[in-house]
Amino acid sequence: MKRTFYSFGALALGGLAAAQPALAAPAAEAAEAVAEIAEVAAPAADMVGGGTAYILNTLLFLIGGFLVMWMAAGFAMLEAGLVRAKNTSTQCLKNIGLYSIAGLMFWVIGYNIAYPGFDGSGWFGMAGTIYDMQGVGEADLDTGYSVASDWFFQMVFCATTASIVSGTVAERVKIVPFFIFVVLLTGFIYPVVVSWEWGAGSLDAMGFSDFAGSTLVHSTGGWAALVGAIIIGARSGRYGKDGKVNVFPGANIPLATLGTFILWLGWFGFNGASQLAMGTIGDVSDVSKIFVNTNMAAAGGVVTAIVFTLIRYKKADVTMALNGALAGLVSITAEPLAPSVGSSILIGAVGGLIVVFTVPLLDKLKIDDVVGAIPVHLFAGIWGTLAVAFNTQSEVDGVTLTMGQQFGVQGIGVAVTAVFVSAASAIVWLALKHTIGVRPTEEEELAGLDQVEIGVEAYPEFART
Amino acid sequence: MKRTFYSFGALALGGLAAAQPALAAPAAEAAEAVAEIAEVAAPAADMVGGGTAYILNTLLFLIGGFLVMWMAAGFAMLEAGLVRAKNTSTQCLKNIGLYSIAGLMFWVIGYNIAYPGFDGSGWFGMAGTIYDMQGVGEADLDTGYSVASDWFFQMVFCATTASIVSGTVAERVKIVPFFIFVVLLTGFIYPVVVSWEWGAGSLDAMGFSDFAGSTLVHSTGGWAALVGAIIIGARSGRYGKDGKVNVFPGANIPLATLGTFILWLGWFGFNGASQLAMGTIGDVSDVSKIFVNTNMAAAGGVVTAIVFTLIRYKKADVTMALNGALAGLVSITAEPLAPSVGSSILIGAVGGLIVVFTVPLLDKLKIDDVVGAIPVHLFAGIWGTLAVAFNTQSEVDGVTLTMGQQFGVQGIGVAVTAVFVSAASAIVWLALKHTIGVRPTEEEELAGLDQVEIGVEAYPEFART
Amino acid sequence: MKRTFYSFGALALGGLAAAQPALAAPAAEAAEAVAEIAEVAAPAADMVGGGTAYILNTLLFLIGGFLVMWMAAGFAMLEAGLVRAKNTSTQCLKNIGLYSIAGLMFWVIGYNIAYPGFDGSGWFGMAGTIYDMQGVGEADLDTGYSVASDWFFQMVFCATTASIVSGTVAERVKIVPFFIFVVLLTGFIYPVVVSWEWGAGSLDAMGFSDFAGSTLVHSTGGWAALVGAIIIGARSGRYGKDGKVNVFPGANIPLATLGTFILWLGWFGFNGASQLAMGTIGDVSDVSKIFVNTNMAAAGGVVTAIVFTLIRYKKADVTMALNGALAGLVSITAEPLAPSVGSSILIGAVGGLIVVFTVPLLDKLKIDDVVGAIPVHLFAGIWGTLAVAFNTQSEVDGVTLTMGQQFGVQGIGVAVTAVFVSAASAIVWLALKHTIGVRPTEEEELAGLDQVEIGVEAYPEFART
Amino acid sequence: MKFIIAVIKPFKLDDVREALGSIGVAGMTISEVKGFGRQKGQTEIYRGAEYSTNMLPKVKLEIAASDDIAAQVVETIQTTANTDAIGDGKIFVLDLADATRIRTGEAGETAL
Amino acid sequence: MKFIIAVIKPFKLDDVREALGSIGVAGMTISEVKGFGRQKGQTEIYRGAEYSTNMLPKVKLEIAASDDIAAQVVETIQTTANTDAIGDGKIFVLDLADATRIRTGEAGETAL
Amino acid sequence: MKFIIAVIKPFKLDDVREALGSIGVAGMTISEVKGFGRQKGQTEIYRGAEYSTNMLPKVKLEIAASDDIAAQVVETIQTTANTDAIGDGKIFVLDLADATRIRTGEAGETAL
Ligand SMILES: Nc1ncnc2c1ncn2[C@@H]1O[C@H](COP(=O)(O)OP(=O)(O)O)[C@@H](O)[C@H]1O
Ligand SMILES: Nc1ncnc2c1ncn2[C@@H]1O[C@H](COP(=O)(O)OP(=O)(O)O)[C@@H](O)[C@H]1O
Ligand SMILES: Nc1ncnc2c1ncn2[C@@H]1O[C@H](COP(=O)(O)OP(=O)(O)O)[C@@H](O)[C@H]1O
Repeated sequence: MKRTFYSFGALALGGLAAAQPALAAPAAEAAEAVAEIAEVAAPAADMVGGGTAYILNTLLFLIGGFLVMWMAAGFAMLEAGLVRAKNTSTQCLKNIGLYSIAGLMFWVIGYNIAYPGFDGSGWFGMAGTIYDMQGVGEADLDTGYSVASDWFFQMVFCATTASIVSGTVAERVKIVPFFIFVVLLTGFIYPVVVSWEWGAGSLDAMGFSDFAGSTLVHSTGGWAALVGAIIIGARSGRYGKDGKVNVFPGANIPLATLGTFILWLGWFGFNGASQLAMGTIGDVSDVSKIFVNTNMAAAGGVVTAIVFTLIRYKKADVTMALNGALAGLVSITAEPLAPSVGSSILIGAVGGLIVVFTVPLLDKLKIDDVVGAIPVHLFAGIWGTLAVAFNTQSEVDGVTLTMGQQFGVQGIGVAVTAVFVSAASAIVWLALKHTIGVRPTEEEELAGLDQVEIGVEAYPEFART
Repeated sequence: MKRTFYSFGALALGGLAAAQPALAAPAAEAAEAVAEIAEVAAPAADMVGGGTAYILNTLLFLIGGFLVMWMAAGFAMLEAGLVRAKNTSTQCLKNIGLYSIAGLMFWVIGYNIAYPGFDGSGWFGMAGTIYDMQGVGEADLDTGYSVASDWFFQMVFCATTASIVSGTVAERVKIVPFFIFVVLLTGFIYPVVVSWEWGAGSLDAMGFSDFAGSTLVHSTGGWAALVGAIIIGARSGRYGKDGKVNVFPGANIPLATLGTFILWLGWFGFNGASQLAMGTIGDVSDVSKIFVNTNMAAAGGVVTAIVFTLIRYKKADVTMALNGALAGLVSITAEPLAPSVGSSILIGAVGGLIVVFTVPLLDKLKIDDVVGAIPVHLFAGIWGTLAVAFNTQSEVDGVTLTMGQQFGVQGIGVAVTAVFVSAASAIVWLALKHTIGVRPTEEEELAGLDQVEIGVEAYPEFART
Repeated sequence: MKRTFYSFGALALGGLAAAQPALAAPAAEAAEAVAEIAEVAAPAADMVGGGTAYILNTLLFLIGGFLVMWMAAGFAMLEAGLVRAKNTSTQCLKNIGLYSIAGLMFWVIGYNIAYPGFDGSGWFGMAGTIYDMQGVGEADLDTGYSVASDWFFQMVFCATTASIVSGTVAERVKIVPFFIFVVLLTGFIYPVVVSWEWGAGSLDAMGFSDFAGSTLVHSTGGWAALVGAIIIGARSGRYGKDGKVNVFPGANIPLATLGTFILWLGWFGFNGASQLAMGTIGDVSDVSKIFVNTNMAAAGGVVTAIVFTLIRYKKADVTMALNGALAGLVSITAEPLAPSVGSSILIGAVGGLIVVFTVPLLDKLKIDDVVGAIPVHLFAGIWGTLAVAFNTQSEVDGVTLTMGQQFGVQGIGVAVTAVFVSAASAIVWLALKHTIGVRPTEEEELAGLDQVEIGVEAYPEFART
Repeated sequence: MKFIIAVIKPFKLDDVREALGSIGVAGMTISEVKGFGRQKGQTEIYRGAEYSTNMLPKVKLEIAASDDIAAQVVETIQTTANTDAIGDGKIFVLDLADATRIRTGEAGETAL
Repeated sequence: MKFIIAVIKPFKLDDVREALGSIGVAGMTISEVKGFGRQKGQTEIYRGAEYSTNMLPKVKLEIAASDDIAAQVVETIQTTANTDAIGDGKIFVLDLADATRIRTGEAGETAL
Repeated sequence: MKFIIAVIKPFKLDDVREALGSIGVAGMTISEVKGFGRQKGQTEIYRGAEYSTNMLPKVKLEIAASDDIAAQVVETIQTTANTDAIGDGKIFVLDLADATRIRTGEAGETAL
């Protein structure tokens, strides 16, 4: 789906049609077209005027935007709960810092790289640097929604990508190199990937489909995290001789739970408002369906993770259940509208399974992912992106792809994202490593970053190290 | 009030009237009818078209829905804060698990039991099993709102009921039997109760009134919790010889406070969106009034609880203030629209009083309610349900009940719910007790469920127990 | 900007114009007027009818209202995180109590003092005592929005003011005198200040401009806090001999971080809904711009605080970053619409700088501000109020002020608020001090207020005193 | 005088304190410790990785007692804290050279 | 050498540490403990049920000192930690057979 | 018998425990303490105010050992916990008059 500016030149059909944006899935599109025609035939009083539609579309972005902004708090709490107490203040600082940097960078350059004005294809472009928000009093009915609301909604997605990375590489990266990485990720790497699809670039042209960002947001964050984890290495003492995995339990499980609930809540904005419009009864109904599917995929992920860990380990590791919820959410993000409720549950459940299997796998490979962000955002993100093919097939040049072709295209999208994000991230991490350095000394790491970098203990009165 | 599908066959009066749902209180209804007529006479430009009303009604469900979903986090935090540290991870797992299960069960069967299509009376029915969400592109103006948004909103109520139980029986129930109970509560017990009233069943026919669920949601959860607490028994060591109550203080008061604030926030959705429509200026004004009344009842509950504990104990137990807020909220839930602000404060204040009196009372009866859910949800729920009669009288067969008759009907509603939910819950808890068993061994309970069932300590670095 | 009841006598221009409220900034007003005319010329189908506008305006108040209500939880968490463990339960109680009291007092008398029906000037007035909410079914299209929704939105602002005070004077004020102060602050002091500007009083007449309350809300709270801190004195042991500052680190940094994120989220309601209308495309676009500017000012505050503390102390004190976010938010609150994004970032960044400079300054003056509320709400509030002049000039008696004049007027507003709030607060604090007493004994303070006043430890299982 | 250090299971604390009170022990100092011994901890699973801490929560009591009642104190603890299960703990007795009550400055047995 | 164990009120810690520093005590080991003695805790009310813990937060100091200064250490603690109120705490003195500094392996008094 | 008290750097705990296990020490009691000594803490900045706690987190081991192995225990701890850096900690040895195993009532060396 494109997240481009669309102009309503033709208002001929009246307000109702005017407010109807391009739809994500051709299948759905066809179905709605029928509905629309029926609606147009309805009494004029039932039509939604262009002004009203503009307001409602904008409102969707605003509500969706603040919900996704709230996810920044969710990541902060999830990560603060899963690191050790001695690194908790650092993790809090990183999270509020990265959210701030993402906003600034997406304004300075990011948005104009993400939406470079591609004309149906392209891999890199820029529509300028600093994003020119519409001035006060320049609201233009033709844009269909407030430009600032759209920018706000896009910006919070950008921040999400950075949050993913901070969780994986927690407890061993100094704050300055971390923030530099965030600057480049949010100002350059993420926007480039977005431009391919939502910016009407080449992936979009091929028929690649990623409704709310399983690949564009989550996998991008995931690849950056994975490459970071490899280049930076594991936390000191995490992997013993002869393959022994030393467990560093998270310091505050209720906080991690809270973080997960926050993310779950925010995801209604993430997926729901990615419908990009609610100025028609069709759109608002789609948003509703997306709410349901999003919720049910998460539920599927939770239940699967609990049942599976109960069977395999005789205990229900709560952190796996939390990761299961998130994996369910990431899985459904690529296509939260088209699947039936049953399919959504299934898609989420597979996401949950992926997590419980791949978390220990990463440990086998000595890839140290503190919060499980790689399984959740990368692996489940890939799964969700591929699973789109089961439920939606794009139309390319007037021809609808077969399910097999769609799989192919989805695979291509996954692959180019993998290559580009991994390469770009590797360059940045390596450059940081060989210049200012990424890690604290071992002694500093043992003492905890809070002492060394922040000077403020997270729980000074009861932390025991 | 019925929460049924209503169809807008007659669109004759134009969009405005079309979007006006049946009203809760006949008294209010009459008043609004007058207003409506005035409005209809207003210039056509001021009417709200059917399409716009559909969108706004749906939006109310979506906003209300995500706010009530957020209450799941509120319960999780409240309970995580009030249990001992050694059971905190378990409580987190139970909460995320029960929310997931509630969603699945309400889809698998619950909704179709809750809304069986009763024709004005009935105690049990089913409109099928799995709920058939409307397909993409099948938005139908005649339904007045998106079917999926309504389902979503109903589903989160179902989850709330289960949350109530988990708090009372915390720290001594194993996760598998707990989850099995949740399956039956959310898939069967709760939906049956709902069908009597919102499903247009027999209670509704009698004139019983429960706007947002003091009885249907809160008392149902409360009875299930009470019966559970009795059958399962108190936490090991909680009641000493000669009536001594051993205090097990909650491990994390700020989390409990956060949970209460989350619930308070969520309640605006719980009560406000139970107006079920905001497609007219009358409806949105009612929603506003509900926001105010809801808030003020909670404030009344808090202040009463603080003043009362200060007077009686010379200390202001913060957990009582938190419970007071919740009791105020539960009390006003049966009728948050009709009362004046002053009455709302009073209704909430009585709720607060009930809590501070009945919390120690339960301890005298050796009924061990870890978080105070029985006083808050059951006792204040009954109070709120009865108090409806002061402010609203239903119309039955064209005749408006007297206040006394309304009391009677409200009492009947309370009674049948008590009997059915208690009996059904008792059967389930007893069956679990005598088959797979409900409680851990005493040794396991002493060690804490986190160690035994989850394998993850909540606060590994500073828990001391 | 006035937050008065406006009546839509003239509906001649149709719904669109009717729903267009008075605008904050004359500059913006002019620009929008142009846009409006263009819109009026657009096809009638694009106009927003009066009924729809009413609903949307009301909805803005409701959403804004619940977001600002949520800020009460934000303050509670921020403060609970920054006090020592032994005073945490007390801080939780104070926060839920003050929010409740604020609601009650604003209803009993506050609103009618804040909106006394001044006729263009006045320093004190009353439109009655208890606020008469509109009855059910009395929705009146002419008011342009639901009266109850407006009251709700105003009420949560009142509560915010009280929250500010509780943070500064934490850990050393008993709960009863604190609550008495809150009664007077929310029922009298705050409403009087509001009446001068939003109540169409004398400040408004002079052209003073305070969009969402940098002065009216934040400085008012700030002055009350400052005067309180001086009269009450520092926490026992906080300032040693020879100027030594004894550090009392906050007990729970992740909670403080969560609180900050909650406040940030709530601020979208605080500033965004202070547009007071979204029934036109102009208004909803303004709300969008406000969201962006609000977010970017906060981001500017965070980044500045981090960079600055890194440079000055070689560590990035996370509590300063949190304060930086809040200072950015307070700074932009006086005028979140007119500035460009770049200016907003700058305004927020200066706020961040103010905080990092003035927090240690207060310690030098032995003014003990536990959470940094004085730098954040008072100093940044003054800055934000003055900075309005750069971006907006009011029109007084048909003449637009020069930037210099606007500075003057803004300064007057700051000054009269300072004088009145300080004097009134001093009287109340002194009266309390010399009657029932404000502070616990030193021994009680050492033991912690939780033990003495609440009887419930916040973290009984791991608090170490 | 003797300085008695006892390591017991946490849930036995109240019983032991009461039993000691009844034989006239007026004071003691208590701390939470981790015990390492024959009793093994549960094998835990955290995110798919097994671990067993082997460090079990215990409570340590320190009691200064006059020579007269020292033996009785040891016996009382031993019988009260006993659950017949592994990990019940130990009692160590050291000689105490001197004791002082801070409030009064009293020294020797009267300080206890 | 002596091994001195002092239990004091938490808020006296800084004063005691400073006073000990000024008489030449270079090191000590500190832990947080709960004290049980004549001083009674407040009666608390939690959700309507009364309880009194009787376990009050105290701080325990462990100081190894040469025989020369041991008496002075005890006296300094006694006078500095004293508030004349019940619950001020105790000082216990044990004989210390040997001491070793881990860093250097030095033993005896030079290790302190 | 000896009662050995060792204060070490926290991250050395696992190594020391393993080393002691390999020389036959079956049990010990561990607590978290704060150490005050020659090693100085970092100067911290909290909200613009400098402070240095000087109280560093340490781990305290208490080990009752028979006279035979006591010296070996001390040596093992000393060599394993050593990092050649200031603040490595101390080992104190006291005489242990008696020991009792709560579970069985056994006394003396067999109780260890
Ligand atoms: N040699 C020792 N020195 C100090 N403490 C010990 C020693 N051996 C055991 N302990 C303490 O006693 C506790 C119980 O010992 P353990 O060997 O598990 O069981 P038991 O006392 O039944 O033999 C341990 O957890 C530890 O705290
Ligand atoms: N017999 C004892 N053995 C060990 N510690 C003791 C003993 N008696 C008292 N204490 C410690 O000393 C503290 C103060 O004792 P308490 O009897 O309350 O007051 P005081 O020291 O003024 O007589 C207690 O809280 C406890 O920690
Ligand atoms: N006299 C003492 N009595 C008790 N404990 C001590 C004493 N001196 C030092 N310690 C403990 O040993 C730790 C290390 O001592 P320190 O002087 O910092 O370094 P080092 O052992 O290398 O000389 C301290 O943190 C403290 O816990």
